[in-house]
Amino acid sequence: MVKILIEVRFHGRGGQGAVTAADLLAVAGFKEGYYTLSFPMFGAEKRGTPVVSFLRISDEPIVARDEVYNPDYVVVLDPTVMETVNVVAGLKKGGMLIANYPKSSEDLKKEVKADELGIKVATINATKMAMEVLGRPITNTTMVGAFGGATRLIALETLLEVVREWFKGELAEKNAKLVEEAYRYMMEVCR
Amino acid sequence: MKYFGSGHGACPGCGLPIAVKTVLNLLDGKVFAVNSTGCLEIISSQYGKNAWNVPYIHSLFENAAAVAAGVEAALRALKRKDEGHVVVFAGDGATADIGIGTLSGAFDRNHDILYICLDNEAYQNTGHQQSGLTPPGESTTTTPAGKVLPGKVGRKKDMISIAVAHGIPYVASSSVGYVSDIRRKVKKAVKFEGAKYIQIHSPCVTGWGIDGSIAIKVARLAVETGLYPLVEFEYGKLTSVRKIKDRKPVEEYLKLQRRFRHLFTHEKGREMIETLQRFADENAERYGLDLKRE
Amino acid sequence: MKIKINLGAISEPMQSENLKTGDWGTHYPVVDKEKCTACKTCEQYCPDLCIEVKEFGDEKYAVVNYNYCKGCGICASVCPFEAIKMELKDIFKFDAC
Amino acid sequence: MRKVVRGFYSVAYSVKLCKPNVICAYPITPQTEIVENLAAMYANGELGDAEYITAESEFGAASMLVGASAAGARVFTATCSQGLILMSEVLFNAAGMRLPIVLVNTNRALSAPLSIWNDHQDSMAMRDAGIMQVYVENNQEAHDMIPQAYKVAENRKVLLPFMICMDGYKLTHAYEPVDLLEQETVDSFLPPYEPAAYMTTKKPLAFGCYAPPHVYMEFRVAMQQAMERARKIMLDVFKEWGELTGRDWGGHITVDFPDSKIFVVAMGSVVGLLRKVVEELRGEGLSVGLIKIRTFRPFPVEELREALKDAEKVIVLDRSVSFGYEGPVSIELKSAIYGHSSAEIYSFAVGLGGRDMPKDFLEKIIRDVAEGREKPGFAFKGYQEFEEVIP
Repeated sequence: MVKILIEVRFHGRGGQGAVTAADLLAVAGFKEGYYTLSFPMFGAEKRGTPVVSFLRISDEPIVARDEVYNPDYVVVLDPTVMETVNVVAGLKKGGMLIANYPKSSEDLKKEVKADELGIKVATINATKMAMEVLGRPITNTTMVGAFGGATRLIALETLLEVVREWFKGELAEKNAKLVEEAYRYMMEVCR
Repeated sequence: MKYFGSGHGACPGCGLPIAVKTVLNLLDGKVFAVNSTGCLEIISSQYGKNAWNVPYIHSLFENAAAVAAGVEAALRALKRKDEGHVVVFAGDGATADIGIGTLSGAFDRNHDILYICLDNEAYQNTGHQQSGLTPPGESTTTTPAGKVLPGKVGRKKDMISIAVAHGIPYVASSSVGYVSDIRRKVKKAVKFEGAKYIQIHSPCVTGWGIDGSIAIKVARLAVETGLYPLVEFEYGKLTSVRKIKDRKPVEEYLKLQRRFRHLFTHEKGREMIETLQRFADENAERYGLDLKRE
Repeated sequence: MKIKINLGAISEPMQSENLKTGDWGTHYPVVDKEKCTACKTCEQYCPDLCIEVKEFGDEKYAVVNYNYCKGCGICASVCPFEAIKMELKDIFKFDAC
Repeated sequence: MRKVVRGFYSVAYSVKLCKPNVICAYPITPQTEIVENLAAMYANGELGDAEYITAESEFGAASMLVGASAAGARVFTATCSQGLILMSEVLFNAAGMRLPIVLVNTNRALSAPLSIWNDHQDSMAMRDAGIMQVYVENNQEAHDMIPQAYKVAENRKVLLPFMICMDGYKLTHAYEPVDLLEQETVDSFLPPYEPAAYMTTKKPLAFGCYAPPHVYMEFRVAMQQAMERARKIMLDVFKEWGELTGRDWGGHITVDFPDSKIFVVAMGSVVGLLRKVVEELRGEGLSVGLIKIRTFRPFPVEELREALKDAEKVIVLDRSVSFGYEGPVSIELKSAIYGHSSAEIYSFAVGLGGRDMPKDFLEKIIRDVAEGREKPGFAFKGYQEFEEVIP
């Protein structure tokens, strides 16, 4: 039996939904038949402070509840976090940094010394997309879509289903739109 | 029907059983009694010597209001509200000092309880230590009259105003000196849905240093001097006051009690008596205690 | 021999009446039947619930249950008709030498 | 129905299915969402005739439960850390009054310094209260323990409070699949609450009486006897649960690889990862087994004696410290096996105040003991060398 264990670390700021992003993917992963576990590492600080959350996806029950030190993927919800936090710390060789970043992937690659580390980088301007659709810089659903499109671990339909369960009414549709756009964009970029 | 038994362990002349039996009788024993740790609890609820003939619970010193809230919530949830009234019997220390947090919580949530503070003006159970409801000038074991100090300095905490400030439907003060007043107020109180507070002045023969035979006289003097005004508030509005004909000087009340005896010899005693007289006068002014002749 | 104890120290009602507190005091009240108007003031104020107005045919007056009376004297002090006197118990009486 | 839910919800949902009459709580991190979920259910009319009361403090919450439980209600609260300590006076009282209160403690460190993160210092401080304590490993176990806790606590041979301890954050905030119970399942397992004695004007009993020296001790002996009876009743209830749901969480302890020379002993959410570490180390030929203590009160004395009788080394991982001695689990384990095992005891205090315990950290502890690089006795593990200075 092939054992799968995918570990993801999310970086964001309080209020942007880094915790929700991990939770949405935990639900989506579960819907696709995996065992999943997501959990945050809270500071005691309030809105705006850097926040980390974690996601594990596996084909067997997940018992490890320690923090993720060597992620397969790192998802960054806020470009400014990267100025103070070394988001690629411990990222596995061959792993991928999926970042909300206003400039190109090439720029970020240089910035994080991706080639030296042997990691892949994919960027998306999630803040801009979220502002256009939601009118607020909450990037969690966009980055969930981006994660799905970049990794192809979870089908777009599953993510849309989860988002529509999670949010209600108009907000659900707006977030579903963001997930879909980000998913398709990343599928293109990461082809 | 007797709802509180003879044979309890109170000192001869204690005011507490008078208040308790008056309340229980008036409510025909349809009472869930919640009692804080203190004199009343010790004299009435020793294992195997229980004096109560109503369902009774004692938990801790400072949580009677919360325990009562819990009993009330349970009766509501279990659809047993018609079984009786939830009545707290708590001392002044349990009410105004250590238990004021849970009291405030229960008032704030406006639980349908009647909270009776039996105010004997000190921690009498443990041998007469001062509480927030000890009046100034009283010599207690923790505020003894000494060469410098004339007993407790400061004020008697105004629990009536504190209760009124919570916006509960009914607040009153009463006295063991006037059981008909207690009866009238309890009868009125239980008509209100929500939290009710009645503070009953209750003589303590040992703590106050009086003979049982004058306990009622002393309790009445507290009222007749204006030191313990009997008042009634409904929804925050003063609705009745026990008027006083020919208000007596506080000295008449003070001189009968060992707890104030030092005031008549102490260097600062006169000053303290004057302070107490001023408090009585202020009460008279504030509540309109004096019965004016036409 | 095994004793019985109730779960959590829960007690049955009115057990205090097994305790006769009548021997606590030095004095005891005596009711003057002639003066007593059966107004029940003493009954209302008695802290030991041991004085009660009772009917005897056409008569009604206060009766003391000496099993419990602690001799505090409240009944005598509140009686509006001075119908109750506190008397010293015989055991405390002695001739002054 | 298996659903991905947060730990909080797994607790709140299970509480709802147990149909409590009165819930009183005061919010404290990381317990808050348990009571928020219950408050939302109450607001939506999902708790039947139950009363949900927001208390003015944990002390008030516990006190209300004493009143409600004595009046015949099935009750629930949740708290942790400072809140549990603030409740402690009431909880000691409730145990003595033999009230079957069920509470969940979302284990959190104690101040000072203030820490909102996880360790076991809070519940360990309640060790002597007369409250049953079970530590759970994951949110499914937390979910499953609630009905079992009521069934044990309300058993007339027990009648003591029951505290379910679940690690704050590590479990409370974790989002993971949980098989949510069906109402019918819980109904078939947990009968409606019928109090043995309760406050009623129909039979006016007095609760919370005081006891002078000639009779006090008997009530305390009775509490100990109730705890002793609870051992067996718990095992019966655990077994019944396993048969009913297919999820058998074991007895008072669970033992992996009972023939091992070395055993690691732990409680709570770290057990899952430890199990994996032990399995891997066995793959390398190390004779190491794992003991998960589920029931801390009553303490599993006989089970530990049996499990450790031939052990050579025992590593106890404590999440708290009895300052001036060592970790409480280790203290108790030693006293339990005294005269029954000649194993060396390695007592380590780890993971205080949320200090993470990664896999390699746990591996190293076991290897160091197995390969003789540690001495028996007490030590803290996983902290930085420091020098204390006065500012």
